[in-house]
Amino acid sequence: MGLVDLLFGILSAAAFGAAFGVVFTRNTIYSALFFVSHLLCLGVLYALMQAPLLGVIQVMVYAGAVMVLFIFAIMILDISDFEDDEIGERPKALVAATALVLTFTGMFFAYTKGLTIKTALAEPAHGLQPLDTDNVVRVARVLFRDHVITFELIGILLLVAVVCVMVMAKRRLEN
Amino acid sequence: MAPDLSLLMGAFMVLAADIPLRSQSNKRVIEAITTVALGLAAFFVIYSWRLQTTVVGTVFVADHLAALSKIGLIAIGGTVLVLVRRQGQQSGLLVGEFYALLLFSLAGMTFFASSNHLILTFTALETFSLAMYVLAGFRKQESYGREAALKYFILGAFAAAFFLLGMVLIFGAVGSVEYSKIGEVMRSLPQDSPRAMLLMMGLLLVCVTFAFKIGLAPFHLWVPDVYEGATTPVTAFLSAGAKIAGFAGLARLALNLPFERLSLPIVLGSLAVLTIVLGNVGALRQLTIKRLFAYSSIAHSGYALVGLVGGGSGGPAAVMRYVLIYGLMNFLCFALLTSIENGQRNATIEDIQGIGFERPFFGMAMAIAMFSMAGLPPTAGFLAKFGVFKVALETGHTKIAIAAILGSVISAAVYLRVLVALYMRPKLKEAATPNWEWSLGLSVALSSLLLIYWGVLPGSLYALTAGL
Amino acid sequence: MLLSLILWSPLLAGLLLALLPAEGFARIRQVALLMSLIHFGITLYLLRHFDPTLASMQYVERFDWLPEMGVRYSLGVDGISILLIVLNGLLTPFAILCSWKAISERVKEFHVLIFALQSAVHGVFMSQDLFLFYIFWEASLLPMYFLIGVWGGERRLYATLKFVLYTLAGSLLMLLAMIAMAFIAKEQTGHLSFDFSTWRTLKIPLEQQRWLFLAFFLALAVKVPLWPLHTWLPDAHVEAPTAGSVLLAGVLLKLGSYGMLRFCPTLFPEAAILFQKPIVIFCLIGTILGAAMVLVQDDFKKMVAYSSVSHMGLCVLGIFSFNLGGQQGAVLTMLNHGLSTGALFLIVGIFYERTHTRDLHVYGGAVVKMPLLGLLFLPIAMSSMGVPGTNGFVNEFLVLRGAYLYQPWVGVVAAGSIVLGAAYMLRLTQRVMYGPLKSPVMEHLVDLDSRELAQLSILVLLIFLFGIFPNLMLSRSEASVHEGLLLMMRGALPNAIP
Amino acid sequence: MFMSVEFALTLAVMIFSLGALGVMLRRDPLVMFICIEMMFNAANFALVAISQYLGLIEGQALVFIVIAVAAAEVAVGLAIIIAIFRNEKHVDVDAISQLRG
Amino acid sequence: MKTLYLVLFLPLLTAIFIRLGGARMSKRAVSVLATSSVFVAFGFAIMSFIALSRIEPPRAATLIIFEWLRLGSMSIDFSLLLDPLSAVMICVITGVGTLIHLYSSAYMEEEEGTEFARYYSYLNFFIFSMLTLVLSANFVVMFIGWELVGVSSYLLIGFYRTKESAANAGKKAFIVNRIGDLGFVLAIFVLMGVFGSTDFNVILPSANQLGVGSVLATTTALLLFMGAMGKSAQVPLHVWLPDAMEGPTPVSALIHAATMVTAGVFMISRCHAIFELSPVAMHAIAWIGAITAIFAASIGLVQNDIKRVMAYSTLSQLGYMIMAVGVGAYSAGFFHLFTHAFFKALLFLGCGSVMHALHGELDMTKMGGLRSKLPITYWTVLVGCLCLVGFPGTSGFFSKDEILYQVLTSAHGSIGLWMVGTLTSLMTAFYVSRFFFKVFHGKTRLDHNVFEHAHESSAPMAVPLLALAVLSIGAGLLGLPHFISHWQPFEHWLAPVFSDLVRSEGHSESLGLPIGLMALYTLLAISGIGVCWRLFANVSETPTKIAVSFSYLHQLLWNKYYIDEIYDFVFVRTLFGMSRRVVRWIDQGMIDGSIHLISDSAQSLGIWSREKLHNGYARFYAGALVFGTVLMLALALFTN
Repeated sequence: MGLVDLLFGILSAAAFGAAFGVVFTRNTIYSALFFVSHLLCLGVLYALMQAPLLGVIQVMVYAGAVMVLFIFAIMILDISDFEDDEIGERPKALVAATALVLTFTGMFFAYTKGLTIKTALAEPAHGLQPLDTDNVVRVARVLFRDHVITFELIGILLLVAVVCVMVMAKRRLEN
Repeated sequence: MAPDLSLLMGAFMVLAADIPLRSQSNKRVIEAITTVALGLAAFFVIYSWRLQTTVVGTVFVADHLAALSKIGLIAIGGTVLVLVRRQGQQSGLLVGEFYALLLFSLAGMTFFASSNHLILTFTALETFSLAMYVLAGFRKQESYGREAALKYFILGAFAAAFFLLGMVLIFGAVGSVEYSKIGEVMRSLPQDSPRAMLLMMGLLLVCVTFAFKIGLAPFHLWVPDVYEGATTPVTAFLSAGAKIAGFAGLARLALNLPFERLSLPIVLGSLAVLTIVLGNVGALRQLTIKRLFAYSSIAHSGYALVGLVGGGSGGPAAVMRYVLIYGLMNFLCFALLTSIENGQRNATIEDIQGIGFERPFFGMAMAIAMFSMAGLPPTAGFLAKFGVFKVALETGHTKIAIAAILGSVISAAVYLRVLVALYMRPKLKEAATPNWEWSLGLSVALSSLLLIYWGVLPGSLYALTAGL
Repeated sequence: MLLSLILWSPLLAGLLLALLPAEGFARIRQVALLMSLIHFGITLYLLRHFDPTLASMQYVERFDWLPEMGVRYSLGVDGISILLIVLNGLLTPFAILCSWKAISERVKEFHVLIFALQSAVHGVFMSQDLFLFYIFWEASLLPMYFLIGVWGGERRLYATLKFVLYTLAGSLLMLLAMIAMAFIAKEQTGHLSFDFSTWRTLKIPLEQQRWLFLAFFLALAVKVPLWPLHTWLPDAHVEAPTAGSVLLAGVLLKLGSYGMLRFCPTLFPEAAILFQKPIVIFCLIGTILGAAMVLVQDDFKKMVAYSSVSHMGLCVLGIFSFNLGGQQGAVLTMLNHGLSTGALFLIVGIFYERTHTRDLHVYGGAVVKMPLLGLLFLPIAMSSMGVPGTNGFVNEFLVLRGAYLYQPWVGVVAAGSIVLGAAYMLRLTQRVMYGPLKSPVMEHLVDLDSRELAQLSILVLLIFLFGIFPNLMLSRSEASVHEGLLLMMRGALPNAIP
Repeated sequence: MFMSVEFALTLAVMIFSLGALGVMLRRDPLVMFICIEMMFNAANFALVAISQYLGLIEGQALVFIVIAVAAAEVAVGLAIIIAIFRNEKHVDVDAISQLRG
Repeated sequence: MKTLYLVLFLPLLTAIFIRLGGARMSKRAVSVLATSSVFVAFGFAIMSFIALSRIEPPRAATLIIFEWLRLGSMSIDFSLLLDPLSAVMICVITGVGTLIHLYSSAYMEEEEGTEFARYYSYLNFFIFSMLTLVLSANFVVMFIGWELVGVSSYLLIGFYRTKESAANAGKKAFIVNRIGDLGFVLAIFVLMGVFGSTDFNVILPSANQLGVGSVLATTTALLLFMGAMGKSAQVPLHVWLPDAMEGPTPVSALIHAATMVTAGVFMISRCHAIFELSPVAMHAIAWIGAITAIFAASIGLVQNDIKRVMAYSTLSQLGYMIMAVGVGAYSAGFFHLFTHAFFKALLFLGCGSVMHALHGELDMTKMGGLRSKLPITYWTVLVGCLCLVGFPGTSGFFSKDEILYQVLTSAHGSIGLWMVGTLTSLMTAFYVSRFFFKVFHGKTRLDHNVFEHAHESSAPMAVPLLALAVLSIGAGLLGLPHFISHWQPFEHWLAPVFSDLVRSEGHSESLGLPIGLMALYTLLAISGIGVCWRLFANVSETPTKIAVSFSYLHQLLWNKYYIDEIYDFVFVRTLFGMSRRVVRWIDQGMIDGSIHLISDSAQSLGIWSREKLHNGYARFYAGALVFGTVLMLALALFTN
């Protein structure tokens, strides 16, 4: 077990713990902060998994921009004192959590026919260079060559989002 | 890609025109732009009708299925315009943003229908979904509208997450999420190998989202709430548009993937039967007309799905016919609803009680719509149902067909109840008075006639779907 | 094109009627009556030029309709259907006449629906393509749905929904079976087909035949209605307006028995023989229980309605006796039941218009006030209980003989219905016509007016005519019935008959 | 040991289900929405792991796209939530249940 | 032979004409028209009879009117058969019919014009039906006539249709007759199955095909006899006949004494070839006849209603006839039918005359001493009574004697039957004379006013009485016992019909037995009359005492063995009770119940989905989504 591997394990545990925290803290703002840490952990994990570009984007876009939006919204609505009742009954919630997680994971294992998930995956391509060499270039190549239409559509999607936000945010639509 | 792009261009134009024109004339211009965009898109679809399938960058195909669903979607867009003309003022829909979002979401749907790659499917799905969330909540001054938007959004996003997980699993099992590659790999794998199983899990998760969008039980719970909360033209759009797009997507899956090799027929069949039953019994006791149509929309999703249980051969054609006819019936129903809607209150069955004979046009159109919805000859609704049952039997799913057909009996009870109210009960004091704007009246007349025409001479409809 | 003319002319007449101003009730009625009479004339023309010696379809019209599904617009008549077409043509003027006073609201719509119903029923009898058959079959539901629902009695909504849903549940199963048959046709002939003549040539394994047969049979049995699927009938009859009852009993029930005679044995011969016994038992139960149930009804119309259950049970018994006599008797039953029960419903309507009640407790002694009706009531009642000299005797005789030929005990049990039939019909006659005048309601009865007199006396004349000269009808249907039986036997016992 | 595709996928599925649970459990719409984002992220995480295992760069491109879509969705979602809770004083999804039946 | 058309259709046409137009004609015109039409028919019947007699034996002529029904290769014609049997019958029917028509014109004169016309129309229709029955040349036509006779009897019994009891009686008669008809029609099916035809000409000569003594033959015979039981009112289907007295008295005379009720005897005689095949059936028939005879006679002993006494006496005499044909003595039975037609019609008309004089009084305990007031009636009824009792020299004496003789000596007969018959004969003497003395002799118990105003009726009523009285006496001459005369016109005439029967016994072998028997019967008749004279000719306490001392027996007889009550309880109530239960339990409970259950469960599923499923909570919807997903995955997993 190498150092990287250990790091991976620790970060994974942290990500899971943070996720747990998101669901089980009563306070909205704590949930948001747990989620930020969850995202940060994931960002590092991405970097560890030969995806440095995604790691960076994860930290910048998700943990940065998106979460700022969230916290902004929380602050605007001034709902920090709102506390969930259900979460108040932690034992019950915990049982539910365990049950659902186990069900889902169990279902997943049932489909992959056991814990050796590898047999359920496609054959890995051998002899290629690791993904983190020329990572940005290669991602960009896929993105702008194979998925150029999708990429363009994302642009539209963002525009749609802008219009949507505008509609929802304006006080009255009629002149 | 021309039709999709012309819709997008239209949306841009609307947005652009909306800024300088802040006067009353604005509405006219924007409506005109939208109409032209729709017309142009329709023109491109028809122009390229007979062309061979083209694939753009492996993710986008313009084939027959896509063209068919696009023409349907454009028609739905047109009908929404008609409904808005009658009702836009009172619902606050006569603004540039509405038209822009309408066109955007239509474009999203056309992309969705043309997508040959799960990631494009996902993006397109999100595009039209985002627009729809907001359209549903367009009446945001009212709590109903806001509630509809919130429910639709949270559940929609939730369902999208399942899509995503499913896509990932498929990627893991296949190494790609291009439909044709998935299909290839699937055919090459033995049915109970772990890879095939994982693939199936992914596929099922993807299907959850499709099912959510088209309102299949048990993923249908949002449907009546959102439909009721949205303004009537938007409801019409949500039910017909999402259905055409969603079923086009499912049909494309069916065309590419060997459904019969998985246990999908059983799963889809159970979903279909459950949907039919829950949709119809849910509608049995509804008083609000819009909610009733919402439940009926659910039930119709179930019927359309019956056509897909057997997979790719013949199924997609039957399903597309079904949803196209459903779109027509749906428009007719909502147009009739629009015609009696005055003010904010949702019309109930009691409002139309006993007015059938005094308002023969309204009554006849409603009767045709209801008979067609119930699937009684000689209306197009009968042929639509006939088509999907035929496919189910052809592919050997007799039990599903029988269950679905027994569900039809309940549906007959639902729709005949409307006619009972309309013709056979005494008129109440506050009965509604249909109010026709010319385009609405004309389109109601045309669509009623078309329902009968297709019921008697469905040749053209069959020609449309030939070769699927 | 004669058949198309007969098929569509009522609908056209209905559309024409729709153009008339809605206020002129009298004009609407007159025009409707005139058109229905002209139409009846056309059906008589058809009857006259029909060649009874041929077993095959005549006046065949065939066009491709939905080539994608192998559906054709294909019409034709043989000896069985032509009689029913004429019956349908005959009863419509009666339906219009008996509504002359009874229907005073939405007169135009009423007549349009009557005509629509006539077209649909014609369509069922003429279709040689099963898809077309099914379309007309379902289409015949809708006018009746409105006729009961709009112009019916107090519980009309319950009755009309029950009627439609009951029938629909059955017929949808038949639809599935039809689709399945089309695929079998595709397997064996290479293309989808709903054509009856094609279907007759198919060789279907028994396993499949069973289910197809049951699906067909159930749908038809609901319509007939065969016990225990009959409970919609009393409700529908009781609530329907007189014209609705006349047409319901007169022609709509015949759709079921016609379908049984035409399709069940010929398409699924082996299954038909397999299920012969249980079906016969159900018929017997229906015939006997139906008659027994008439005895204890206190509602005039319900009595007549239950008597239909009994009579139609006999009709199906005749069909499933699978011999010439029985089936000929069944054909006659269809026609005669149309005449006699139609007439009985007319009488119910005549009384209801005067008394506004159907409760037999207040009836009695009507003959004092209505001697003319007394004169005409008797032959109708006699026809219903199958007294010789009236048409009812011939069919009962033939059906019972057919049942006896199938198995003697069946004949014996079925013959019990002639006793029960007499019992309930005489009881009905007595409770309505005889005895002292019991209630003030009956004091104000007036005798038949000329319109009612004309209706009933025509029916009575026909009752006698077909009772004395049954060959008039039998000779027309014999060849076709014989052909159907032959086909069935060939299918069921391929070795026995060359 | 940890850095294997099995571990990553299992973790992803667990986080995904935790997120789903959060949506069902929490009544605060913002937290519900955060949970949905968590589900998206779990899927992304799995995708990255798979693409590393398979050696396919396309997986990373897909993640890129998903992040962009998610960002757009967040914008719209927050707008809707804010539009609602500007009018209602309390923040409780269960209170938003006028439409029913 | 074409005259048969006239015989047959003249009454029918008159019936239709009077029914449709009679209301506008005067009563006189109606009665004249109707009576003359039957009279003319009678004339033609006589002509046919004579024409037939000119034909060489076997005397039979068939007349096909039209093809009634064709079924494949089988064809059923509406055809007539004139042979000695039917020739006698048509003469009796039209002859007695004419007299009754004539009588009715006076008897019914108080009816309104329309009712009067209706009466004659029904009466003529009955004549037509009865003629169809007897003239039929095949079983189907016979059945047609058979049923039509039932119909016209129904109409005539229920003639006073505003009277509930009359309507009930008509209904009862028809339904009971239908039970018999059921057997008849089944027998026809059997015969059609065996012979492929229904023609008498085909079936009867080759009846052996059924197999001598075979189950098939027995079944057929018994089924046919079931029909006869209905029409000829044999136990246990006799219940309708006493009630049938609700009809006008001339109707009782014509239908329920002279013609219709003898149809059974006629039919058995006609089909004797079939009955002869089955000794079992013959025994059953003979015994049923015997039981009916003694059973009805015993009831007749205590009845007070004069028409009912006549009705039970008719039943009893019918029992004799059936017993006769049951032992194979067709000629004898038929002869009794013939004579009985006259004297019983006479008796009924006499009763009618009494009723007419007393304004509808029927209770003999309230009569008495009418001899002086109604001389013609008295003397004619006396003749009828003597015939019925079997007083030597009357026709009844000869015909009954012949029957009892045959019962004793025939191969099918037995001493048991004979004893029953003889006992019945004694009872008959008793109740007939009781009737006679109570009505005509002694002191009158009538209301003074009524008694004073009672007077002999007009000529139209008197003439038939006289004519029938003459015939009752004279008819005996046609069938004198063999040892008295070798001139046997009746038997000789019928011989061709029964030529197939091989007689084992001769008539002229010994004189001792017939003469001894005759003496016995004479003794019995006289002693019966004598006892009655003592008991009833004058008012005395003795009958009451007897009744009291045998009160159980008296009650039993007075209540007609409670048969009506038993039937009502066992059949009618059971049927109605069962039907009500069927309606309530099966129709409404099970069938509609399950239909409603389906619709209710759909409705409640709808309510459930509305309240529990679509509850408005977004979180619940999300949960349903997850739940649905898990279910879907599990389903796919397990079905893969």
